[in-house]
Amino acid sequence: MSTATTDAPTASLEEAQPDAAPQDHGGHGPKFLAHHFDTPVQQFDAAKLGMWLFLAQELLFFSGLFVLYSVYRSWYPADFSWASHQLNRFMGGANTIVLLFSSLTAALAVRSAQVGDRKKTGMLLLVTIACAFAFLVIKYFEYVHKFEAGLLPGDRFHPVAAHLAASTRDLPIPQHGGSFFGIYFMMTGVHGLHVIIGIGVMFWIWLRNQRGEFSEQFWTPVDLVALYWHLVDLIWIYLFPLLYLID
Amino acid sequence: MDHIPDIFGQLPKQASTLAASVDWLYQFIFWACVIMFVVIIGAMLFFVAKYRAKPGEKPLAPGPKHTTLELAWTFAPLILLGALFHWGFQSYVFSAVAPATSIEFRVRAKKWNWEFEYPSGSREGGVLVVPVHQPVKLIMSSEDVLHSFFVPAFRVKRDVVPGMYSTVWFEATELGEYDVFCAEYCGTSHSSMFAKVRVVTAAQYREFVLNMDRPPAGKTKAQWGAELFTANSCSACHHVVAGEAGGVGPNLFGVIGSEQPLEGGGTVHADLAYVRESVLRPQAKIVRGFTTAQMSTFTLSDSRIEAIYAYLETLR
Amino acid sequence: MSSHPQNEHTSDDDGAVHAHVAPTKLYIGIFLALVAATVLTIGLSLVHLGTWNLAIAVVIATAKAALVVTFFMHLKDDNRFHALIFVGTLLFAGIFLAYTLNDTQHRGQVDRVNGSQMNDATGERAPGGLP
Amino acid sequence: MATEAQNASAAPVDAAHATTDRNFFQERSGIKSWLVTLDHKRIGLMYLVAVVLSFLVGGLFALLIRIELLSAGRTIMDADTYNRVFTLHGAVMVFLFIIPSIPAALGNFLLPIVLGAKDVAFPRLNLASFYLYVVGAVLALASMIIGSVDTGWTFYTPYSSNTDVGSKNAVIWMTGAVFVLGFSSILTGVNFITTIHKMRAPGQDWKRLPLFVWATYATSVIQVLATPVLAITLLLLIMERGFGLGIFDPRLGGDPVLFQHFFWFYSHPAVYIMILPGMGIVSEIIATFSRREIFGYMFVAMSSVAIALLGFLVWGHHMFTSGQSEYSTMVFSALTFLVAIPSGVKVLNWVATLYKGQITLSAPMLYALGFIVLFSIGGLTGLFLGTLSVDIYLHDTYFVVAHFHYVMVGGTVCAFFGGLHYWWPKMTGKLYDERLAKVAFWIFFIGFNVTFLSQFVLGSRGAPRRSWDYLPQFEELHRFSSVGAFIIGIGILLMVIVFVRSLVSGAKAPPNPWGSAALEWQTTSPPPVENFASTPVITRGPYDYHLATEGELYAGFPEDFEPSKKA
Repeated sequence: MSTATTDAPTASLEEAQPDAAPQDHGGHGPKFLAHHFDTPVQQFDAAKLGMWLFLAQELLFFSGLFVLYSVYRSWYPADFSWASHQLNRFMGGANTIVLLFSSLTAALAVRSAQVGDRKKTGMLLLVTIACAFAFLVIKYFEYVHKFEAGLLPGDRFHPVAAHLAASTRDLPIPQHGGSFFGIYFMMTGVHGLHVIIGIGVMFWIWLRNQRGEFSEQFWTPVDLVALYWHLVDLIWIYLFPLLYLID
Repeated sequence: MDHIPDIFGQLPKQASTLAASVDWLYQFIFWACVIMFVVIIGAMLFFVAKYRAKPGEKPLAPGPKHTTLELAWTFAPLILLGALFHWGFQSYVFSAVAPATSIEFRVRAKKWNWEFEYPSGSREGGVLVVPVHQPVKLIMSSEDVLHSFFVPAFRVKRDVVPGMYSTVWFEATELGEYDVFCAEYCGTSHSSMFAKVRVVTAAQYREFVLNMDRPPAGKTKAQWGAELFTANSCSACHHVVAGEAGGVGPNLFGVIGSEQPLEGGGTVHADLAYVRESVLRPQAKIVRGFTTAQMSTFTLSDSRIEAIYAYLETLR
Repeated sequence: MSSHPQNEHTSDDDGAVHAHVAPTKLYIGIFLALVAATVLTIGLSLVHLGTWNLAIAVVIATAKAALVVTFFMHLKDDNRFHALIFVGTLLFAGIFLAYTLNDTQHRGQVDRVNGSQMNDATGERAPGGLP
Repeated sequence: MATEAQNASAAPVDAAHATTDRNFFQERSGIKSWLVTLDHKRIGLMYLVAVVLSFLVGGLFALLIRIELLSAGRTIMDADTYNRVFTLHGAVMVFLFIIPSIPAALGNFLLPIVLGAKDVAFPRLNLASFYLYVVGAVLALASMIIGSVDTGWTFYTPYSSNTDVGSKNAVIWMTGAVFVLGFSSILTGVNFITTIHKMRAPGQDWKRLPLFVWATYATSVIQVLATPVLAITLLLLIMERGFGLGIFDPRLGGDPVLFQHFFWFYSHPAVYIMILPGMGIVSEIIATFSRREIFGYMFVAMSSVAIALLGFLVWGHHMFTSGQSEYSTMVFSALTFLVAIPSGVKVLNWVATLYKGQITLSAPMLYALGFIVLFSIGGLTGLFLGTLSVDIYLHDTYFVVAHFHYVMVGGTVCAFFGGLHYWWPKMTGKLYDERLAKVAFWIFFIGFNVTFLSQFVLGSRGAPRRSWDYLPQFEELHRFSSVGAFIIGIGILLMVIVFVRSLVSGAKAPPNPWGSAALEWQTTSPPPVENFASTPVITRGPYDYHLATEGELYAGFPEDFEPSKKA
């Protein structure tokens, strides 16, 4: 059984890591302890610190998009208000609830891993993955509507009057709508990409859980993947009101 | 301000009201840095020479903590840096706000040349003629990428950003001709995107602007029109010899006074108004069959368009 | 085996990991609070309050985020340094936002022409930009 | 710093002076032992080779630029080719060499050793970071081959979003390469911060950390917090160029000045990623070759952290003439002066360390003193560029080119060479020829000053930068500067020869050839796989020469021997 070296940033853009060559453990400690760590708590603390640093990096990655949003909203508030009415608040709200629920199940999965209940952890991880797929499906329908309505970024922005929201039918087509939808597609697109990566990593952790690698002494990977998933939910918590609810 | 010596001839000729304050500050920082450099590096070299390692020497116990010295050289430089910021900001504000009495020129930058439009509306490429001792404000724009209007002799520089206006002002104090560079990288011929600012007396300036819109001495309007026809490279696309086909644009021989068929039906009577429109907004009416190449917009003053019209009338 | 390293550790001396396991009811309570906050946000967005709308939306979102971070991400009973990392990151993102807005909000306040897209005198739109 | 055996205060344990016979080279052999290694020392050496190759490629582009500028008009290439060569010189040097050089190459090798740890916190992540670097380098190479980029290493829009000189999507390949390289830098940062926090040996508390570790810590904080903004900026640039987003390209309603904000929010902290590790190395070298502790240790350590934090507040001084509002110009100019103070504190503390020291002028010490001289010039000329009205005049001229070459080449590269000489015996287990190394230093030093002092005057006379052609009045200085560039080339070539000869026929290096009190010299050269026979217990600081025992400072040579005589 390969040692489950806790490599913190289990997610996002770097390529898959080559699995650690099985280190011999002649009396070095429990099997999940990597050779270069002295105690399990040192390994756990290192993993958590590494993950928080990775989350810090993700936050700043998204901060660029939020700054972009703030600058363009401060320049063209009317265009943003017009464009925000084109977005479907119901679908956005539903997505928010779906993600919040998946955050709950992820947190409960960590709790059950901590108490060593392997079956419950597996089931909760599967529910979280299901919620993630639900989120992507809702997102797909939203994107289809945008393409039909011609609400596309930059110079592809040619709104089709029939598909526009009733409340804005009589308003003129904004000149900077292209910029809003550029920002909209970048924000929701990059966030959606992180959801997809989240699904991949959670499935990997689910496999390791089914293989029985985790126990009451060693549940760090479940905790780390839950941290990542909570961050993805955190980003959406800000995305939803800022994009969908401009009155 | 007293004059601080300038060794190595670091700074070019001062030719604007701003130049003196910038140069004084430059020299002040230069000599302050020379002093600091000599003190620090001198001390370093002295210590290196004096405290060379002698074999068999025991390392000394560390000296006492010098917190006061440390705090001193952490906060002392703040005084010098504060002064530099203050003076720099003062002369920056002077250069940022154009005086109300300044003449406004329009400057259009495009990939690799500068075009200046005088208050009278007529344009001149490559040379900006300005009166001396008179504040001049340039309202600048770029058609394609970032450029930067930089006149070393006036110590002014301002990026010209496509999609928005930017301004810079100066008041020339010395007659003469000064180089204008493009300081923001803008592609292939960025390094040869030069222009000139010619500072002349107020009388010469008035006289220059007046005859900008008159045919040069001894030339009729039609002859001046012919010159403008080639100077603005109209001849590159429009042939003027009877019956010669294959031009990018329509052959202009015998066009004046005729009815021209338009793309998408209808015709137009080729008179002065039509020529003016096809120069200023070429896409407004396109002659049938000439849809492939797009004529770029030319912005010429009325007197110049009339001169070209006079020249076209001669083509019969 | 060498003696026990003395950098920051939360557990006692046997080197094993002792996590604080919160009751399920707490997590479900937090979830319900989050859902309530979402409904509140949507509700308030329908009421027209002018500039206050943005402020309220951000405040509620921050409250929701705080709940997720402290309870779901265990920042409450975790190593203090992780909380410092999280807050420090928000500070740096705030610096980026504040200084960029300091530029974009104040363009043309010294000289109206700087940064403007329309030349009021001639009505000419700045070339190179939108048609 | 003492291994268990040598610790006077600890119970005398009879383990010989770290005599494990098998060093990390001999532990495993064959190509596979390098390509999938998890040993931080091998990853560090692989980085070192890749980084030095990138430096030579970047240096080649620099020489091409200087040949072209020997005379006005066309010398060997036309304007488009020149624009691509100066862009590649900038991009290769910044992203492929100077950012990863000290942290990833020397840092990877040394950090675990100076902390007394067996390895970095996440060895697999370390290898992933190296392979991301390789992928980035390959993408950059691909961009060069299919027609390369002529936008400058800053990729300013709208030029970068619609140039098709070279090839249609060379910009996308190059920005993709930098995007991937950014992640390699982030992962190294995450790895180092966790290692410094969690993997220190017993007794190694924060006040006993070597200053190289403090500098690497501050660098890693910047890498983790600044590089993601570069990643999102380049992703937006690629998407705008590919699909037209309307955020940076004015023709679609975007704003180019906003791109400059996004780009410089990363790129100014990036210049501190470049200089801070260099400062860390200089602290180590100055302490060792003055045989006394660094003057004001806590101030020097805290100034590294101060530089890292203040570095995030000042990016606007790259944009004084760009059309940003006068308010932000004022704020950025004021804060830029604050950043100058920690650098000044460091230089003054280094000079104070030399006072009453026992100084030996070996090759690393020459590079460290050269760093102090050149970095002082670079730092002081920063005052010109921080002062608003003077910067309005000097911005985008050769003055700026000279300033950042003094800080980057005179600073980081000089310190990198110093570090390379200083830890060469520890990394390779071989000595190098001191005399030839000193000659190489002086050639480099003289050539550098000839090249870039002339560019200060070029800039102050108003010569714009990035220009393929120039007016006749600038020709003499350009020619003078080009000659200097070749002298630098010769100096570096000589240094490469010194290292190659050392690898081929260098004498075996003892564990502590410089007689230093730092921890990395208390293990064998090159160290065993787990760095120490057994995890050391630290009882004193890295520079406490007065507390170090005779055994620890024993230089491993016969009494009357001088390293410089030993080839």
